[in-house]
Amino acid sequence: MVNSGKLAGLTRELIALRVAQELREGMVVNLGIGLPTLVSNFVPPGGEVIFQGENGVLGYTGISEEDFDPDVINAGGQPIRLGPGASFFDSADSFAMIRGGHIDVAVLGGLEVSEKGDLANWYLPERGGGSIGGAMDLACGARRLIIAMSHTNREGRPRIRKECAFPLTASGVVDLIVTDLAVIEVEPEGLLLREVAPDVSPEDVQERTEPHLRRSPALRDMRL
Amino acid sequence: MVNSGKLAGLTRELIALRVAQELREGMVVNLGIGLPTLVSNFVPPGGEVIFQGENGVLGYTGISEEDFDPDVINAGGQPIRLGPGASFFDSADSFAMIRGGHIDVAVLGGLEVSEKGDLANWYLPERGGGSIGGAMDLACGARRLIIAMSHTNREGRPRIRKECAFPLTASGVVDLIVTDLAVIEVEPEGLLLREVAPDVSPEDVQERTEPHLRRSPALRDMRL
Amino acid sequence: MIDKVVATPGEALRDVQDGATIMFGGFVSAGTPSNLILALQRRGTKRITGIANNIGLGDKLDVLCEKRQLAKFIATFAIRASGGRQSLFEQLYRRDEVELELVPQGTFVERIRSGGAGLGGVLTRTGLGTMAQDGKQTLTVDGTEFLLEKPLRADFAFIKAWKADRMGNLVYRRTGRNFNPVMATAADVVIAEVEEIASVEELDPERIGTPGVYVDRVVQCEPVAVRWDG
Amino acid sequence: MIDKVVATPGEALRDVQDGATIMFGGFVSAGTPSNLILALQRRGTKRITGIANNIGLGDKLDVLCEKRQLAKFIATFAIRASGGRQSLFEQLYRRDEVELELVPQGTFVERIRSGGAGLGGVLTRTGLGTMAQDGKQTLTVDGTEFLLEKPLRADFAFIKAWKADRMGNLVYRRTGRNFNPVMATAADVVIAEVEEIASVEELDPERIGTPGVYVDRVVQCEPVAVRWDG
Repeated sequence: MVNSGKLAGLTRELIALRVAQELREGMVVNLGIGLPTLVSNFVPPGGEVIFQGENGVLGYTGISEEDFDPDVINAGGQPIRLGPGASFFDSADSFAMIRGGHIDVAVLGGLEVSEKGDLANWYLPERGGGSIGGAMDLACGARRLIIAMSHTNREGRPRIRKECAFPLTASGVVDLIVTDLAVIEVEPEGLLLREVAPDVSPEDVQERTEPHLRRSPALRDMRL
Repeated sequence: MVNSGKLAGLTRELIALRVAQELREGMVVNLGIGLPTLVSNFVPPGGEVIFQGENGVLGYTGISEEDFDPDVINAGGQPIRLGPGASFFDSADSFAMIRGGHIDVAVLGGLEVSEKGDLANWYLPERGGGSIGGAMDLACGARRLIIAMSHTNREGRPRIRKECAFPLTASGVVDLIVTDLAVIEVEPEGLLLREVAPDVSPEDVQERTEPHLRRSPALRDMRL
Repeated sequence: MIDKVVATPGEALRDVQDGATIMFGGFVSAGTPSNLILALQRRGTKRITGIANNIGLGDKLDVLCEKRQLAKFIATFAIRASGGRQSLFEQLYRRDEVELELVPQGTFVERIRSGGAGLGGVLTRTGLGTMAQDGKQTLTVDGTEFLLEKPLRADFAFIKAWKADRMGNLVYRRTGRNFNPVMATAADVVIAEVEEIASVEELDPERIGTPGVYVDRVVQCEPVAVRWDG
Repeated sequence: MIDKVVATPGEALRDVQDGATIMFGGFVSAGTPSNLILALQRRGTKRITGIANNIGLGDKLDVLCEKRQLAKFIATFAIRASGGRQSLFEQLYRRDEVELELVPQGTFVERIRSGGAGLGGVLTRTGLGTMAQDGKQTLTVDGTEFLLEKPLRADFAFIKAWKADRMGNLVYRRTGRNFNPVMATAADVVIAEVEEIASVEELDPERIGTPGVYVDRVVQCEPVAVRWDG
């Protein structure tokens, strides 16, 4: 499978914005390092989405570079702003929360996702696997797992594949994939194309995706 | 084995006093329900023995019937006084402390102790086993286990036996037995009689004990 | 705006059905959700499987035995070792009208933690070679033998805290913690009885013992006096 | 009178021998015992097995690679996924001069908790069907498959808190908790670096995150600034 030229898909910020639209008041949400951390900045103020950092915090509202307090960070080491009702706890309690099914949504970055919902996001063959962090725990433990990533890699190779070639983070765990080109639901019957980015056609998306995409009867453009 | 008449052994309070002599500054000590709870009242004020209640408290100094606060109790439900440096925690942390070997000394009551250090203290055949509480955890988890009990039961039958007849709490766990008649150490080679109560002879103790007691070269009267 | 506060214990228990499995926090007088227990008595829910540290030791749970609401109890203390006055629970138990599963207290709390933390169980030495081992799998790891203890979960957890806010954040007081924070993680619906509702700004983030994400409903009640009489 | 306060980090580390296994609390900038790490560097202790969440991400642990003090590291983050500037740890690792055991973070903390709580291990689904399963026993409980994860313990734990008293009671600040309270339970000797020594009366019993019974030595230090640069 070969790519068919560069498309003007969503920026990282717009991917984060689109993911933020999946979140509702009262949901407990963990954001992985990298692109996913941007999501907290796209939730409306006072929206009361409860962000969890696996380093031991609940109820932060966004990233803030002002007044760095080394003791008030998210799992990416970034300084965070606390919202009303925030709380702190240790790593044992934090991962009990994650692994016990108390996180409504986890948003993680991805290297590859298979049509069965397998996720590979921690091991790059050219660099080895030098960091797992909480990805395997979040992938297994969250009630709903959203992967936010670019649709293809730098060489234009599809990241959405029949089988993951890279070592897995967890199998059969991904619920939704949001990329610069599309929003795709992982269903027991396979992948369902729900939305395409502005100026991107369903055919463009399929060309850059290894497995077959069924088209949702309600297929539409993303509203951003 | 038959008893040989009633001996004027120690009162419950004096047994507790003798147990208290085993405790040193900085030791973390859990006292079981019943006779053992009396021990905290026989430690010198400011002695900084750290009493743990498995219901989630460290650093209480004794039992106090004044001003009952339903939220400041020991594991026997009794109101306690807090010392300097006290702390509170939940039951998961409390039993992690107990089972992880962080309790220096546990003092429990006993129904029977075998010469191998097996303990039976939760199941009375005539009443069944309706309460275990933390006894099995404390018996397995404490670094040193002291059993405080009457030397014989109401019918005069020895409680220190070759094998426990009652269902076990844990096997091979008892380190020291303090009774109304004697102080006996459980050693790999068997039981060692270390001290006898005032006006009680080593022969009196042996008559009321099923297994053979070796006599310590330093055997002496209890100093109370 | 998130608001988990409900007006009455009765309303908090609105969907507790016959046959429910319910965890009850508390250690005798400390941290026992007595108002929720009394509301459960009034509701008359039948065939309950109860999970609590103690029953029948002067605690309010014993009232559930007045009209035989309990089918089974999983507990660490259930019958006075020393005899004396019989609790209602003991009377039912002696007549084989209620089932009792007795669990060592450390195993009890660790099983509930496993249920709340998504673990398949834990390995412990507590109970090895005793009646607590009956029917359980043993496993030898690196030459040491352990019992495999499986997770415990429930449909509901009734817990008690000192203060709450509208988001369900809970602050406990002293030994009132006990089983409450762990049970709050291990049930489908978690209902908290508290002495005081505070504003979200009032509660110190450093003092929150159960984050609101675990709690479904909060109800403010006058605490009920309970005391061990065992 | 119990008094666990020592004057200097060097004195706190007096019996740390070559070949020691050492846990280090902290999550990058929060709760990292940087003064103890720098004292360990000065001490020159060799063949250390280190256990920490992260190394080589701008944190102070990387200094232990300057003179190859580390033989092995057990961690969850050790090498930047994105490339960029290489840490000293990564350079050693690429030359096969240090061993790395990578553990999923939830499994990492649960293994340490097991070590501290006297458990023989826990059953988890994290890592099933991945490289994290390699060499591990699987177990099927009630029809579900789990990995058996074994306890982790150490000779020493170096931890960081906000305040301490002479009895070793520790109060943490905000996300400075992370692995510190759990590691404090799982090592033979626990050494705490703190920003402030308070009197025993000053610390609120409700706010103590690690009871003093877990802590052997306390040393007051100016905090060292650390920041993630990954």
